[in-house]
Amino acid sequence: MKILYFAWLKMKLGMAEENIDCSDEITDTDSLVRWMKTRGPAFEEVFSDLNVVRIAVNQEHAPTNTSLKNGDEVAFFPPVTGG
Amino acid sequence: MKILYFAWLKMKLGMAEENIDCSDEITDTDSLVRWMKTRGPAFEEVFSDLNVVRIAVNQEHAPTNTSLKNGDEVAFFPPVTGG
Amino acid sequence: MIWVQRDIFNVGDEMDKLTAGRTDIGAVVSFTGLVRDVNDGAAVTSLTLEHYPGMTERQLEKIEREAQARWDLQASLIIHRVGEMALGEPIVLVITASVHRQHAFEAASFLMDWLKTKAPFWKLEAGSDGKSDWVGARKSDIDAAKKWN
Amino acid sequence: MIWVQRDIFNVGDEMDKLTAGRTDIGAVVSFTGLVRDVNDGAAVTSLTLEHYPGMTERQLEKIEREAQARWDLQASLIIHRVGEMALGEPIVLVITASVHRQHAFEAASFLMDWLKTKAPFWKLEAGSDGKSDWVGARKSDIDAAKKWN
Repeated sequence: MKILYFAWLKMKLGMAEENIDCSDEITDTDSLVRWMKTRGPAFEEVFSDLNVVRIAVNQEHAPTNTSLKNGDEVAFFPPVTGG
Repeated sequence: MKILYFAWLKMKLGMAEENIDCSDEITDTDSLVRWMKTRGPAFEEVFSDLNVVRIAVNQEHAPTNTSLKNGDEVAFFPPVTGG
Repeated sequence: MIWVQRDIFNVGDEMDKLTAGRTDIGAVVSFTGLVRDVNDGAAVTSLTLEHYPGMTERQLEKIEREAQARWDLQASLIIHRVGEMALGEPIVLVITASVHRQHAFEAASFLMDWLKTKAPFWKLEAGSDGKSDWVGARKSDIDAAKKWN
Repeated sequence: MIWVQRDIFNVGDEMDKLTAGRTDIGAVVSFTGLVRDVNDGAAVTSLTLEHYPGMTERQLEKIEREAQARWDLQASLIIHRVGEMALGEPIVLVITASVHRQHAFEAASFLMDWLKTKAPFWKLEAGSDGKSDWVGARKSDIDAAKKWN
Protein backbone atom coordinates (compact mmCIF):
# COMPACT_ATOMS: atom_id res chain seq x y z
CA MET A 1 0.00 0.00 0.00
CA LYS A 2 1.47 3.34 -1.09
CA ILE A 3 1.08 6.20 1.39
CA LEU A 4 1.45 9.83 0.23
CA TYR A 5 1.73 13.00 2.32
CA PHE A 6 1.14 16.56 1.09
CA ALA A 7 1.62 20.17 2.21
CA TRP A 8 2.34 20.61 5.94
CA LEU A 9 1.90 16.90 6.67
CA LYS A 10 4.75 16.14 4.28
CA MET A 11 6.91 18.85 5.88
CA LYS A 12 6.23 17.77 9.46
CA LEU A 13 6.83 14.11 8.70
CA GLY A 14 9.86 14.87 6.48
CA MET A 15 8.56 12.37 3.95
CA ALA A 16 6.43 12.52 0.78
CA GLU A 17 5.83 8.83 0.26
CA GLU A 18 6.29 5.42 1.85
CA ASN A 19 5.10 1.85 1.43
CA ILE A 20 3.41 -0.17 4.15
CA ASP A 21 1.59 -3.47 4.18
CA CYS A 22 -1.98 -4.09 5.18
CA SER A 23 -2.23 -6.34 8.22
CA ASP A 24 -4.72 -7.59 10.78
CA GLU A 25 -4.17 -4.24 12.47
CA ILE A 26 -4.63 -2.11 9.31
CA THR A 27 -7.80 -2.95 7.37
CA ASP A 28 -9.39 0.45 6.77
CA THR A 29 -8.60 4.17 6.97
CA ASP A 30 -9.66 4.38 10.62
CA SER A 31 -7.28 1.62 11.70
CA LEU A 32 -4.53 3.06 9.47
CA VAL A 33 -4.84 6.42 11.27
CA ARG A 34 -4.80 4.67 14.68
CA TRP A 35 -1.61 2.86 13.69
CA MET A 36 -0.05 6.09 12.34
CA LYS A 37 -0.47 7.77 15.75
CA THR A 38 1.70 5.06 17.37
CA ARG A 39 4.71 5.82 15.15
CA GLY A 40 6.31 8.56 17.25
CA PRO A 41 5.90 12.24 18.19
CA ALA A 42 5.79 13.67 14.61
CA PHE A 43 3.05 11.24 13.57
CA GLU A 44 1.21 11.76 16.83
CA GLU A 45 1.20 15.52 16.23
CA VAL A 46 0.19 15.32 12.56
CA PHE A 47 -2.73 13.01 13.30
CA SER A 48 -3.78 14.69 16.57
CA ASP A 49 -6.52 16.82 14.99
CA LEU A 50 -8.36 14.87 12.33
CA ASN A 51 -10.45 17.95 11.46
CA VAL A 52 -7.47 19.26 9.51
CA VAL A 53 -6.42 15.99 7.87
CA ARG A 54 -8.17 14.69 4.74
CA ILE A 55 -7.79 11.21 3.29
CA ALA A 56 -7.97 10.03 -0.30
CA VAL A 57 -7.99 6.37 -1.35
CA ASN A 58 -7.01 5.66 -4.95
CA GLN A 59 -7.23 9.38 -5.74
CA GLU A 60 -10.81 9.77 -4.52
CA HIS A 61 -11.84 11.65 -1.38
CA ALA A 62 -12.52 8.90 1.17
CA PRO A 63 -15.21 8.81 3.83
CA THR A 64 -14.07 7.60 7.27
CA ASN A 65 -13.85 3.86 7.64
CA THR A 66 -13.00 3.18 3.98
CA SER A 67 -11.65 -0.36 3.73
CA LEU A 68 -8.10 -0.85 2.44
CA LYS A 69 -6.23 -3.58 0.62
CA ASN A 70 -2.66 -4.01 -0.56
CA GLY A 71 -2.06 -2.09 -3.78
CA ASP A 72 -4.23 0.84 -2.71
CA GLU A 73 -2.86 4.38 -2.85
CA VAL A 74 -3.69 6.31 0.32
CA ALA A 75 -3.00 10.04 0.66
CA PHE A 76 -3.11 12.28 3.71
CA PHE A 77 -3.36 16.05 3.22
CA PRO A 78 -4.87 19.24 4.68
CA PRO A 79 -8.18 20.68 3.44
CA VAL A 80 -7.53 21.87 -0.11
CA THR A 81 -6.85 25.55 -0.83
CA GLY A 82 -6.44 25.86 -4.59
CA GLY A 83 -8.19 28.18 -7.01
CA MET B 1 -38.81 69.82 -28.27
CA LYS B 2 -36.64 67.30 -30.13
CA ILE B 3 -38.31 63.98 -30.97
CA LEU B 4 -36.17 60.92 -31.82
CA TYR B 5 -37.26 57.57 -33.26
CA PHE B 6 -35.25 54.34 -33.21
CA ALA B 7 -35.29 50.84 -34.71
CA TRP B 8 -38.57 49.80 -36.37
CA LEU B 9 -40.33 53.03 -35.30
CA LYS B 10 -37.78 55.01 -37.28
CA MET B 11 -38.18 52.70 -40.29
CA LYS B 12 -41.99 52.74 -40.25
CA LEU B 13 -42.14 56.53 -39.84
CA GLY B 14 -39.32 57.07 -42.36
CA MET B 15 -37.80 59.63 -39.99
CA ALA B 16 -35.12 59.61 -37.27
CA GLU B 17 -35.71 63.01 -35.78
CA GLU B 18 -38.05 66.04 -35.83
CA ASN B 19 -38.80 69.15 -33.83
CA ILE B 20 -42.20 70.01 -32.43
CA ASP B 21 -43.41 72.63 -29.96
CA CYS B 22 -45.13 72.04 -26.68
CA SER B 23 -48.67 73.41 -26.67
CA ASP B 24 -51.83 73.37 -24.60
CA GLU B 25 -52.45 70.02 -26.23
CA ILE B 26 -48.98 68.55 -25.54
CA THR B 27 -47.90 68.91 -21.92
CA ASP B 28 -46.71 65.42 -21.02
CA THR B 29 -45.77 62.08 -22.62
CA ASP B 30 -49.38 60.82 -22.50
CA SER B 31 -50.73 63.83 -24.40
CA LEU B 32 -47.77 63.69 -26.81
CA VAL B 33 -48.63 60.08 -27.68
CA ARG B 34 -52.33 61.00 -28.13
CA TRP B 35 -51.32 63.77 -30.53
CA MET B 36 -48.93 61.43 -32.39
CA LYS B 37 -51.77 59.00 -33.15
CA THR B 38 -53.64 61.77 -34.99
CA ARG B 39 -50.84 62.35 -37.52
CA GLY B 40 -51.84 59.74 -40.09
CA PRO B 41 -51.81 55.99 -40.71
CA ALA B 42 -48.06 55.40 -40.12
CA PHE B 43 -48.18 57.15 -36.74
CA GLU B 44 -51.44 55.46 -35.86
CA GLU B 45 -49.89 52.06 -36.55
CA VAL B 46 -46.63 52.77 -34.69
CA PHE B 47 -48.43 53.99 -31.58
CA SER B 48 -51.28 51.44 -31.72
CA ASP B 49 -49.68 49.04 -29.23
CA LEU B 50 -47.97 50.95 -26.44
CA ASN B 51 -46.69 47.68 -24.93
CA VAL B 52 -43.99 47.68 -27.59
CA VAL B 53 -43.11 51.39 -27.48
CA ARG B 54 -40.79 52.80 -24.84
CA ILE B 55 -40.30 56.48 -24.10
CA ALA B 56 -37.22 58.32 -22.83
CA VAL B 57 -37.21 61.98 -21.77
CA ASN B 58 -33.83 63.67 -21.71
CA GLN B 59 -32.12 60.29 -22.15
CA GLU B 60 -33.78 58.70 -19.10
CA HIS B 61 -36.44 55.98 -19.27
CA ALA B 62 -39.69 57.85 -18.59
CA PRO B 63 -42.70 56.64 -16.63
CA THR B 64 -46.08 57.32 -18.25
CA ASN B 65 -47.39 60.82 -17.73
CA THR B 66 -43.94 62.46 -17.55
CA SER B 67 -44.42 66.23 -17.99
CA LEU B 68 -42.71 67.92 -20.93
CA LYS B 69 -41.40 71.40 -21.71
CA ASN B 70 -39.80 72.99 -24.74
CA GLY B 71 -36.13 72.05 -24.96
CA ASP B 72 -36.75 68.48 -23.80
CA GLU B 73 -35.42 65.56 -25.84
CA VAL B 74 -38.07 62.84 -26.22
CA ALA B 75 -37.28 59.45 -27.76
CA PHE B 76 -39.60 56.65 -28.85
CA PHE B 77 -38.19 53.15 -29.33
CA PRO B 78 -38.97 49.44 -28.93
CA PRO B 79 -38.00 47.45 -25.83
CA VAL B 80 -34.19 47.28 -25.87
CA THR B 81 -32.40 44.16 -27.16
CA GLY B 82 -28.67 44.80 -26.71
CA GLY B 83 -26.07 42.68 -25.00
CA MET C 1 -15.01 52.39 -17.70
CA ILE C 2 -17.47 52.20 -20.57
CA TRP C 3 -16.90 52.15 -24.33
CA VAL C 4 -19.42 52.21 -27.16
CA GLN C 5 -17.58 51.49 -30.39
CA ARG C 6 -17.80 50.06 -33.89
CA ASP C 7 -14.40 48.34 -33.67
CA ILE C 8 -13.98 44.75 -32.65
CA PHE C 9 -12.22 44.19 -29.29
CA ASN C 10 -9.96 41.51 -27.81
CA VAL C 11 -11.01 40.15 -24.42
CA GLY C 12 -7.47 39.28 -23.33
CA ASP C 13 -6.12 42.74 -24.21
CA GLU C 14 -8.93 44.45 -22.29
CA MET C 15 -8.39 42.22 -19.26
CA ASP C 16 -4.63 42.85 -19.36
CA LYS C 17 -5.19 46.63 -19.50
CA LEU C 18 -7.64 46.50 -16.60
CA THR C 19 -5.37 44.49 -14.30
CA ALA C 20 -1.90 45.66 -15.49
CA GLY C 21 0.49 46.46 -12.64
CA ARG C 22 -2.11 45.65 -9.99
CA THR C 23 -1.45 43.11 -7.25
CA ASP C 24 -4.57 43.83 -5.18
CA ILE C 25 -7.04 42.03 -7.45
CA GLY C 26 -7.90 38.43 -6.59
CA ALA C 27 -10.73 37.62 -8.98
CA VAL C 28 -11.59 38.70 -12.52
CA VAL C 29 -14.81 37.67 -14.23
CA SER C 30 -15.55 38.39 -17.88
CA PHE C 31 -18.68 37.96 -19.94
CA THR C 32 -18.52 38.05 -23.72
CA GLY C 33 -21.60 37.99 -25.93
CA LEU C 34 -21.06 36.67 -29.46
CA VAL C 35 -23.08 36.79 -32.70
CA ARG C 36 -24.77 33.38 -33.11
CA ASP C 37 -25.77 31.75 -36.37
CA VAL C 38 -29.22 30.86 -35.04
CA ASN C 39 -31.67 32.91 -32.98
CA ASP C 40 -35.09 31.60 -31.96
CA GLY C 41 -34.68 28.83 -34.50
CA ALA C 42 -34.02 31.06 -37.53
CA ALA C 43 -30.71 31.16 -39.42
CA VAL C 44 -28.82 34.44 -38.99
CA THR C 45 -26.16 35.69 -41.41
CA SER C 46 -25.21 39.01 -39.78
CA LEU C 47 -26.25 41.37 -37.03
CA THR C 48 -26.55 45.16 -36.92
CA LEU C 49 -26.70 47.00 -33.62
CA GLU C 50 -28.46 50.36 -33.54
CA HIS C 51 -28.26 52.55 -30.46
CA TYR C 52 -29.21 55.95 -29.06
CA PRO C 53 -25.97 57.94 -28.89
CA GLY C 54 -25.81 59.93 -25.68
CA MET C 55 -28.45 57.95 -23.82
CA THR C 56 -26.44 54.76 -24.35
CA GLU C 57 -23.36 56.12 -22.60
CA ARG C 58 -25.49 57.72 -19.88
CA GLN C 59 -27.33 54.49 -19.11
CA LEU C 60 -24.20 52.32 -19.20
CA GLU C 61 -22.50 54.69 -16.77
CA LYS C 62 -25.50 54.51 -14.42
CA ILE C 63 -25.50 50.72 -14.59
CA GLU C 64 -21.77 50.57 -13.86
CA ARG C 65 -22.13 52.99 -10.91
CA GLU C 66 -24.94 50.85 -9.53
CA ALA C 67 -22.74 47.73 -9.69
CA GLN C 68 -19.92 49.58 -7.93
CA ALA C 69 -22.36 50.64 -5.19
CA ARG C 70 -23.67 47.11 -4.66
CA TRP C 71 -20.40 45.12 -4.74
CA ASP C 72 -16.75 45.64 -3.79
CA LEU C 73 -15.24 46.12 -7.22
CA GLN C 74 -11.67 47.20 -7.81
CA ALA C 75 -12.21 47.69 -11.53
CA SER C 76 -14.96 47.25 -14.08
CA LEU C 77 -15.38 47.63 -17.81
CA ILE C 78 -18.30 47.57 -20.24
CA ILE C 79 -17.67 47.57 -23.99
CA HIS C 80 -20.62 47.41 -26.38
CA ARG C 81 -20.24 47.44 -30.13
CA VAL C 82 -22.60 49.11 -32.59
CA GLY C 83 -22.99 48.79 -36.36
CA GLU C 84 -22.75 45.62 -38.42
CA MET C 85 -21.01 42.50 -37.17
CA ALA C 86 -20.32 39.05 -38.60
CA LEU C 87 -21.15 35.63 -37.11
CA GLY C 88 -18.86 34.67 -34.25
CA GLU C 89 -17.78 38.24 -33.57
CA PRO C 90 -18.06 39.68 -30.07
CA ILE C 91 -20.91 42.14 -29.39
CA VAL C 92 -20.47 43.00 -25.74
CA LEU C 93 -17.85 42.60 -23.03
CA VAL C 94 -18.24 43.03 -19.29
CA ILE C 95 -15.28 42.63 -16.92
CA THR C 96 -15.41 42.88 -13.14
CA ALA C 97 -12.45 42.67 -10.75
CA SER C 98 -12.66 42.15 -7.00
CA VAL C 99 -10.90 40.63 -4.01
CA HIS C 100 -13.75 38.13 -3.68
CA ARG C 101 -14.89 35.90 -6.52
CA GLN C 102 -18.53 36.04 -5.43
CA HIS C 103 -18.57 39.83 -5.85
CA ALA C 104 -17.00 39.63 -9.29
CA PHE C 105 -19.42 36.91 -10.45
CA GLU C 106 -22.55 38.63 -9.14
CA ALA C 107 -21.57 42.07 -10.42
CA ALA C 108 -20.84 40.74 -13.92
CA SER C 109 -24.15 38.89 -14.01
CA PHE C 110 -25.98 42.00 -12.76
CA LEU C 111 -24.28 44.26 -15.34
CA MET C 112 -25.42 41.99 -18.16
CA ASP C 113 -28.98 41.65 -16.83
CA TRP C 114 -29.42 45.41 -16.45
CA LEU C 115 -27.66 46.22 -19.71
CA LYS C 116 -30.00 43.81 -21.54
CA THR C 117 -33.11 45.62 -20.26
CA LYS C 118 -31.99 49.24 -19.76
CA ALA C 119 -29.32 50.22 -22.30
CA PRO C 120 -30.80 51.55 -25.56
CA PHE C 121 -29.48 49.08 -28.13
CA TRP C 122 -31.55 47.32 -30.77
CA LYS C 123 -30.56 44.26 -32.76
CA LEU C 124 -31.43 43.90 -36.43
CA GLU C 125 -30.78 40.37 -37.70
CA ALA C 126 -30.19 39.59 -41.37
CA GLY C 127 -31.47 36.10 -42.19
CA SER C 128 -30.46 33.58 -44.86
CA ASP C 129 -33.74 34.41 -46.64
CA GLY C 130 -32.41 37.92 -47.35
CA LYS C 131 -34.84 39.56 -44.93
CA SER C 132 -33.92 41.60 -41.87
CA ASP C 133 -35.86 41.48 -38.62
CA TRP C 134 -35.71 43.49 -35.43
CA VAL C 135 -35.09 41.15 -32.52
CA GLY C 136 -37.85 41.13 -29.93
CA ALA C 137 -37.31 41.57 -26.20
CA ARG C 138 -37.18 38.31 -24.25
CA LYS C 139 -39.26 37.58 -21.19
CA SER C 140 -36.29 35.65 -19.74
CA ASP C 141 -34.19 38.85 -19.86
CA ILE C 142 -36.91 40.87 -18.14
CA ASP C 143 -37.24 38.19 -15.45
CA ALA C 144 -33.46 38.03 -15.00
CA ALA C 145 -33.28 41.80 -14.47
CA LYS C 146 -36.07 41.70 -11.87
CA LYS C 147 -34.09 39.56 -9.47
CA TRP C 148 -31.78 42.54 -8.77
CA ASN C 149 -34.62 44.88 -7.72
CA MET D 1 -10.64 20.43 -21.30
CA ILE D 2 -8.38 20.58 -18.24
CA TRP D 3 -4.75 21.59 -17.92
CA VAL D 4 -2.47 21.46 -14.88
CA GLN D 5 0.70 23.33 -15.73
CA ARG D 6 3.60 25.39 -14.39
CA ASP D 7 3.54 27.86 -17.29
CA ILE D 8 1.66 31.13 -17.16
CA PHE D 9 -1.37 31.40 -19.48
CA ASN D 10 -3.09 34.19 -21.38
CA VAL D 11 -6.85 34.44 -20.90
CA GLY D 12 -7.51 35.99 -24.32
CA ASP D 13 -5.52 33.29 -26.13
CA GLU D 14 -7.36 30.52 -24.29
CA MET D 15 -10.74 32.10 -25.02
CA ASP D 16 -9.83 32.53 -28.70
CA LYS D 17 -8.78 28.88 -28.95
CA LEU D 18 -11.99 27.70 -27.28
CA THR D 19 -14.32 29.70 -29.55
CA ALA D 20 -12.27 29.80 -32.79
CA GLY D 21 -14.35 29.07 -35.90
CA ARG D 22 -17.53 28.55 -33.88
CA THR D 23 -20.70 30.52 -34.57
CA ASP D 24 -23.00 28.55 -32.28
CA ILE D 25 -21.76 30.08 -29.00
CA GLY D 26 -23.69 33.04 -27.61
CA ALA D 27 -22.13 33.57 -24.19
CA VAL D 28 -18.63 33.08 -22.80
CA VAL D 29 -17.83 33.56 -19.10
CA SER D 30 -14.30 33.48 -17.73
CA PHE D 31 -13.00 33.48 -14.18
CA THR D 32 -9.36 34.25 -13.48
CA GLY D 33 -7.82 33.97 -10.01
CA LEU D 34 -4.72 36.14 -9.42
CA VAL D 35 -1.97 36.17 -6.78
CA ARG D 36 -2.80 39.00 -4.35
CA ASP D 37 -0.30 40.99 -2.29
CA VAL D 38 -2.38 40.61 0.87
CA ASN D 39 -4.20 37.59 2.28
CA ASP D 40 -6.11 37.66 5.58
CA GLY D 41 -4.36 40.95 6.40
CA ALA D 42 -0.78 39.68 5.97
CA ALA D 43 1.60 40.87 3.24
CA VAL D 44 2.39 38.22 0.65
CA THR D 45 5.48 38.27 -1.58
CA SER D 46 4.97 35.06 -3.57
CA LEU D 47 2.83 31.97 -3.74
CA THR D 48 3.66 28.31 -4.31
CA LEU D 49 1.02 25.81 -5.34
CA GLU D 50 1.55 22.18 -4.42
CA HIS D 51 -0.75 19.50 -5.80
CA TYR D 52 -1.34 15.75 -5.96
CA PRO D 53 -0.41 14.70 -9.51
CA GLY D 54 -2.90 12.19 -10.82
CA MET D 55 -5.63 12.95 -8.31
CA THR D 56 -5.67 16.59 -9.42
CA GLU D 57 -6.42 15.76 -13.04
CA ARG D 58 -8.90 13.09 -12.00
CA GLN D 59 -10.84 15.47 -9.74
CA LEU D 60 -10.80 18.36 -12.22
CA GLU D 61 -12.17 16.05 -14.93
CA LYS D 62 -14.94 14.93 -12.57
CA ILE D 63 -15.82 18.53 -11.73
CA GLU D 64 -15.92 19.50 -15.40
CA ARG D 65 -18.12 16.49 -16.27
CA GLU D 66 -20.48 17.45 -13.45
CA ALA D 67 -20.80 21.01 -14.84
CA GLN D 68 -21.49 19.64 -18.32
CA ALA D 69 -24.21 17.39 -16.89
CA ARG D 70 -25.88 20.25 -14.99
CA TRP D 71 -25.78 23.01 -17.62
CA ASP D 72 -25.94 23.29 -21.42
CA LEU D 73 -22.29 23.99 -22.17
CA GLN D 74 -20.84 24.05 -25.65
CA ALA D 75 -17.29 24.26 -24.38
CA SER D 76 -15.44 24.49 -21.07
CA LEU D 77 -11.87 24.83 -19.89
CA ILE D 78 -10.09 24.62 -16.55
CA ILE D 79 -6.42 25.62 -16.28
CA HIS D 80 -4.71 25.49 -12.88
CA ARG D 81 -1.07 26.39 -12.39
CA VAL D 82 1.30 24.72 -9.92
CA GLY D 83 4.72 25.74 -8.63
CA GLU D 84 5.88 29.23 -7.66
CA MET D 85 4.14 32.34 -8.95
CA ALA D 86 4.71 36.08 -8.51
CA LEU D 87 2.24 38.74 -7.34
CA GLY D 88 -0.35 39.65 -9.97
CA GLU D 89 0.16 36.43 -11.93
CA PRO D 90 -2.83 34.23 -12.78
CA ILE D 91 -3.31 31.01 -10.77
CA VAL D 92 -6.46 29.54 -12.23
CA LEU D 93 -8.70 30.04 -15.25
CA VAL D 94 -12.18 28.71 -15.85
CA ILE D 95 -14.03 29.36 -19.11
CA THR D 96 -17.58 28.26 -19.93
CA ALA D 97 -19.40 28.75 -23.23
CA SER D 98 -23.11 28.38 -23.80
CA VAL D 99 -26.06 29.60 -25.83
CA HIS D 100 -27.53 31.11 -22.66
CA ARG D 101 -25.62 33.52 -20.46
CA GLN D 102 -27.24 32.18 -17.28
CA HIS D 103 -25.84 28.70 -17.96
CA ALA D 104 -22.37 30.06 -18.61
CA PHE D 105 -22.41 32.22 -15.44
CA GLU D 106 -23.72 29.48 -13.17
CA ALA D 107 -21.43 26.79 -14.53
CA ALA D 108 -18.33 29.01 -14.13
CA SER D 109 -19.31 29.86 -10.56
CA PHE D 110 -19.97 26.18 -9.80
CA LEU D 111 -16.64 25.07 -11.31
CA MET D 112 -14.76 27.51 -9.07
CA ASP D 113 -16.72 26.58 -5.93
CA TRP D 114 -16.16 22.86 -6.43
CA LEU D 115 -12.55 23.28 -7.52
CA LYS D 116 -11.86 25.30 -4.35
CA THR D 117 -13.13 22.51 -2.09
CA LYS D 118 -12.44 19.29 -4.04
CA ALA D 119 -9.31 19.64 -6.18
CA PRO D 120 -6.11 18.69 -4.31
CA PHE D 121 -4.11 21.93 -4.43
CA TRP D 122 -2.44 23.61 -1.47
CA LYS D 123 -1.19 27.18 -1.28
CA LEU D 124 2.05 28.08 0.47
CA GLU D 125 2.42 31.83 0.93
CA ALA D 126 5.78 33.53 1.37
CA GLY D 127 5.40 36.65 3.52
CA SER D 128 7.44 39.84 3.75
CA ASP D 129 8.80 38.59 7.10
CA GLY D 130 10.63 35.81 5.23
CA LYS D 131 8.35 33.11 6.62
CA SER D 132 6.17 30.75 4.60
CA ASP D 133 2.73 29.65 5.71
CA TRP D 134 0.25 27.10 4.39
CA VAL D 135 -3.02 28.83 3.63
CA GLY D 136 -5.96 27.57 5.66
CA ALA D 137 -9.28 26.51 4.17
CA ARG D 138 -11.99 29.18 4.30
CA LYS D 139 -15.44 28.63 5.71
CA SER D 140 -16.81 30.91 2.97
CA ASP D 141 -15.49 28.50 0.33
CA ILE D 142 -17.03 25.50 2.07
CA ASP D 143 -20.37 27.35 2.33
CA ALA D 144 -20.19 28.40 -1.33
CA ALA D 145 -19.66 24.79 -2.43
CA LYS D 146 -22.61 23.56 -0.35
CA LYS D 147 -25.14 25.59 -2.33
CA TRP D 148 -24.60 23.26 -5.34
CA ASN D 149 -25.45 20.06 -3.41
